[in-house]
Amino acid sequence: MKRTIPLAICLIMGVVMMIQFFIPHPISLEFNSTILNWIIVLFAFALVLAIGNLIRHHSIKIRKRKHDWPYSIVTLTSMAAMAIIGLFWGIEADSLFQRIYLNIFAPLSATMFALLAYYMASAAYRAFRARSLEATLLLAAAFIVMVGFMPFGQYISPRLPAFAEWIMRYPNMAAQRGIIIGVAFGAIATALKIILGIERSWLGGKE
Amino acid sequence: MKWYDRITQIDRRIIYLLLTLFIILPLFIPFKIPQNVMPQTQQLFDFVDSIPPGDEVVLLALDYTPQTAPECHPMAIALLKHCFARKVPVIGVSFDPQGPGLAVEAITSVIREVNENARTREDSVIYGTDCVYLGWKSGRVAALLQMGESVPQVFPVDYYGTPIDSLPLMLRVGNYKDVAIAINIASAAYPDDWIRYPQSRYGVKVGAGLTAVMAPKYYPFVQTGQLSGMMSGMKGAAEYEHLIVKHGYTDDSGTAETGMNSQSMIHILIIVFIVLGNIGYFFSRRGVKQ
Amino acid sequence: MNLTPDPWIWIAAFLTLMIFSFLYKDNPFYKFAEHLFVGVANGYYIALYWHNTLRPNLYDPLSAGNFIYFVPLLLGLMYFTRFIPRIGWLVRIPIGFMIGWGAGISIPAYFQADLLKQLQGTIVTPNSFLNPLEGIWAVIILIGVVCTLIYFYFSKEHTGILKPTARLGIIFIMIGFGASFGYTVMARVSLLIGRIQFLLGPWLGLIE
Amino acid sequence: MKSRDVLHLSVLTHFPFWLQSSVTFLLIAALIAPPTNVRAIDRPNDAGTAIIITWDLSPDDPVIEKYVVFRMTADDTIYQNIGFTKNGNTSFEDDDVEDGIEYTYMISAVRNSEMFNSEPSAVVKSGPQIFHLGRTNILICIIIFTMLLTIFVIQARKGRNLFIRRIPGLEAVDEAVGRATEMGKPIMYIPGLGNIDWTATIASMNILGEVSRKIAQYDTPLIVPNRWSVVYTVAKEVVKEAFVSEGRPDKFKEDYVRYLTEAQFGYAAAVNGIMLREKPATNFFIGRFWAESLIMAETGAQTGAIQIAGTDSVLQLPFFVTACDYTLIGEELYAASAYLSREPLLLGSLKAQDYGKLIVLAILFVVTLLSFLRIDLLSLLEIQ
Repeated sequence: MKRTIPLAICLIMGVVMMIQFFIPHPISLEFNSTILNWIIVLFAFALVLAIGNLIRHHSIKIRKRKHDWPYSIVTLTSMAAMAIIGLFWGIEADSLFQRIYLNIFAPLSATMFALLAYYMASAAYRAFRARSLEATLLLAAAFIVMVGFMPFGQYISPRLPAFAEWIMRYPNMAAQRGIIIGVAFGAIATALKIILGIERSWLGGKE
Repeated sequence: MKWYDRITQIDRRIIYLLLTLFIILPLFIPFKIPQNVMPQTQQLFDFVDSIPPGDEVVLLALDYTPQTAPECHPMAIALLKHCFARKVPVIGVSFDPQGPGLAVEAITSVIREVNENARTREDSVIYGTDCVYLGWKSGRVAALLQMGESVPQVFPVDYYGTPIDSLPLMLRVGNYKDVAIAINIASAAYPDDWIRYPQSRYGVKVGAGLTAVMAPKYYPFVQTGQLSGMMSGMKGAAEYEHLIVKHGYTDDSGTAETGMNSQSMIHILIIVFIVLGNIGYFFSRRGVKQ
Repeated sequence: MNLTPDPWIWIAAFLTLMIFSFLYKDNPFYKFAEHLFVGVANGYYIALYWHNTLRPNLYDPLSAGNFIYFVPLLLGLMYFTRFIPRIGWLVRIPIGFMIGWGAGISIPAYFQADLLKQLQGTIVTPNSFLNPLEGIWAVIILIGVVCTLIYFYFSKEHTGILKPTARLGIIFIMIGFGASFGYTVMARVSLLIGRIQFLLGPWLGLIE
Repeated sequence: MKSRDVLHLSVLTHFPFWLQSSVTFLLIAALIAPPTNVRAIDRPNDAGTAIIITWDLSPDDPVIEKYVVFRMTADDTIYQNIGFTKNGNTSFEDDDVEDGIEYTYMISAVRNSEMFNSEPSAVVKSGPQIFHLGRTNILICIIIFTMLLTIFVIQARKGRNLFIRRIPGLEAVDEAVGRATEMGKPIMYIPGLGNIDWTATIASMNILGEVSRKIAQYDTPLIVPNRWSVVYTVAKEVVKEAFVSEGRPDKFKEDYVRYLTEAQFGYAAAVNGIMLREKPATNFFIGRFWAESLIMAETGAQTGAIQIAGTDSVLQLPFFVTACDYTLIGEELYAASAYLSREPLLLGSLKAQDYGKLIVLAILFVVTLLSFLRIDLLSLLEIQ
């Protein structure tokens, strides 16, 4: 029973959602939106467990005075402060909550994102070596596109920008399509295996 | 350590430092790398450049977020400068909830700049007569369709709460018939809806300004004519800035063009590092063989 | 130099520098910024989930007497049974519910958006040759897609005819990866320029 | 338009001068032919409340400004204007109707604010449909693929030996787990940044199960940082059950599976921190990734960890290929759990995937060839 009931629920949900796709009737649409609503609520409930784990992890660190424990205090207090501000004083456009979002959350996000520029440079330097035919092609394609899309590209050869665009639009497109079609089969097979209960590692074990 | 081993193992911090310098320097030392203008940017410029002044308006949908501002904001600025210089009225709208902040900033800053340099009434831009910002509305698709019938019905008041019928510009703009082109500057797939509804149902000309990551998806629409031109990424913005300077509509190039200098420098830097790495690799492999 | 008096911009600027300091090496400033980030982000989502999800989608309908909402409430509460060993297995019910749902909606979606759509775009027709050059490129795409798919063929060793085609497939893949990489550099550098413009402009007032 | 003007003039010359002005007026009026053959049908494959009106273009279409659509119910006495569309268009969707009510439509060609009305359409009613006919091809795809999968799974159950080619990234899993054990350092498994509704995340959970099973046999700590609360809950169950089924429940520690934050870059910042402070010897990046992929993979490369990535995010693959030691490209990710477990049932489904690809290749060739023989099958792939 401990395995059959969850498996049955999984099977029913999977089949019902597939059938729903083919029925344009209002009742089916209504059903779909109800289920979506429930899913959203379930996501929110799981957050409680997850936050519980986070609090547990950091409070153990603080209690046992593990390495870097003072930073755990930063996480816990900033989390509590932000949650309380948002829960009790609202999240409207001109609230303190939004102000913190814009001046703390947003710049932190944007800066982490901006690190990518540095990492692209170091990854390209380290990895773009003409070790084999494949690596050389990777290198050459990156090279042509990087030069071709820049203003100075036309001085190296006036046809370079067009060639760079050609690579983007044809060989690149072909490879992406091939990968996407393959992925579609993999994903569909995985989803079917889940629904049919062939793949059940989410229940743990195979027995 | 041999020289060729050394250039295969440059410390990443040196790369990072050089990269930072190469971004900062062009921001202070302006220089010009002539732009090669991509055909889709040229197409958009030509379209806006051929709108007869004072008759039809340009509808500017500003739907980009702070994260993508380095790419999209200069596009909005350049377009506004171009329209104002040609006396083409502009109506701004936003359908992304994060849009209005940056949209207001773009519009007010360009108006201020134009008016500072203006000597006569003819040269200046007056809010309400030459330009209006209508603000944000939810339900994008419904609003897009409704605007085909009547813009005032969707936006009874502008962003600042002024009733539409007290704005002279809005008195002569009823619906898409009075719109020469609608240009959507967006960091999400919003141009899809502009193509699907105003373009195909009402025959509105649609242009787009997109981040570099999104742009390739929209090439086919330019080809079929569903988009009457497109700017892609910071490069597209720089090209547009370059075009308005070249045609004498303004004399200072905007942030994208200086940003583009940094871009070019960094591309050159990365290419130099890749080349160095490969030279080192080539010689060290020969060294091993011998 | 024209430093801003706005304390919020100072905060944003310092946090920006703290994250950048990670490029040199891990250090207390980065640790602080990182832990603050995680804390603020979680606090943000807690408030957001309450205001945008739990209240409108559960609390309001329940207090309005819409009892069908007891189902998600009950399912949600089952997550917590994992702390009670005897009925701990009940946690699998909401998980099964969600996994089944995710699998069910994805199957038609993949067939629709990824498979049929991509196939449609790949097939070469006489119309592709209206412009002869475009026609040749369409054939190249077709060859590329076919070879890439053969590369992903699992249940045979890549020998015989499969060997050269799979190899051509990986060549297409590598060219595609290189081109995507090169193209993305442009977009990512824009973000960094944006950050640096923020530091030099609104904060230090060195550039406009 | 030109030829009409010529005609117009030549007709005019036959009339005396005093008649000309009124005749001109009449002729222009008569010259704009209204659209014809107006048909209205219930919009197919929908939830009702919409009617599609189509018509044949007026021969004067190029000089027409627009077509205005008029509608009338049995209770109305006059036609109501419900919208317009530009010239050149031959259809209009009225999505503001009530189901079950009878409507008739009329299309008017407009020029210089004069209207030239068509004949009214036949009476039409809208209503919802039970089956979406436009999606029949998808239904057929699902049925065929499910049959393929069932056949091969049954064969596998009967004990038929199923071959699977070598996948280098997966061969390396054992080596990677072993190396971490030797070094006495932890293994980090990042299950992607997608929520549970991404199939890649489900595939990642399956692989996590296999990897944890291998880890359970050694004394190697595991770190699974999570972005989504639901994925966190599932990951915890998966790892715990893997330890239980290997007979090592005592070795499972609550701290192995952690929740970080939903914020994309907050997550990346925290993972970077873990990489530098807990120094995992092996990093797995398996699942769905976005722009943060290279931030994490490059930091991992700097710490000298062995890195194995696997994703179906086409845009992120180039970055994993450059920064990781092994990368599972696209579909290889979905082959992984079968490959690692060698479970016959799972291998059976891999066979079904391969046959699916063979069918795709066949379709590509056959439809292409037939289209050159003027047999158009492309429309069979059309989806709505």
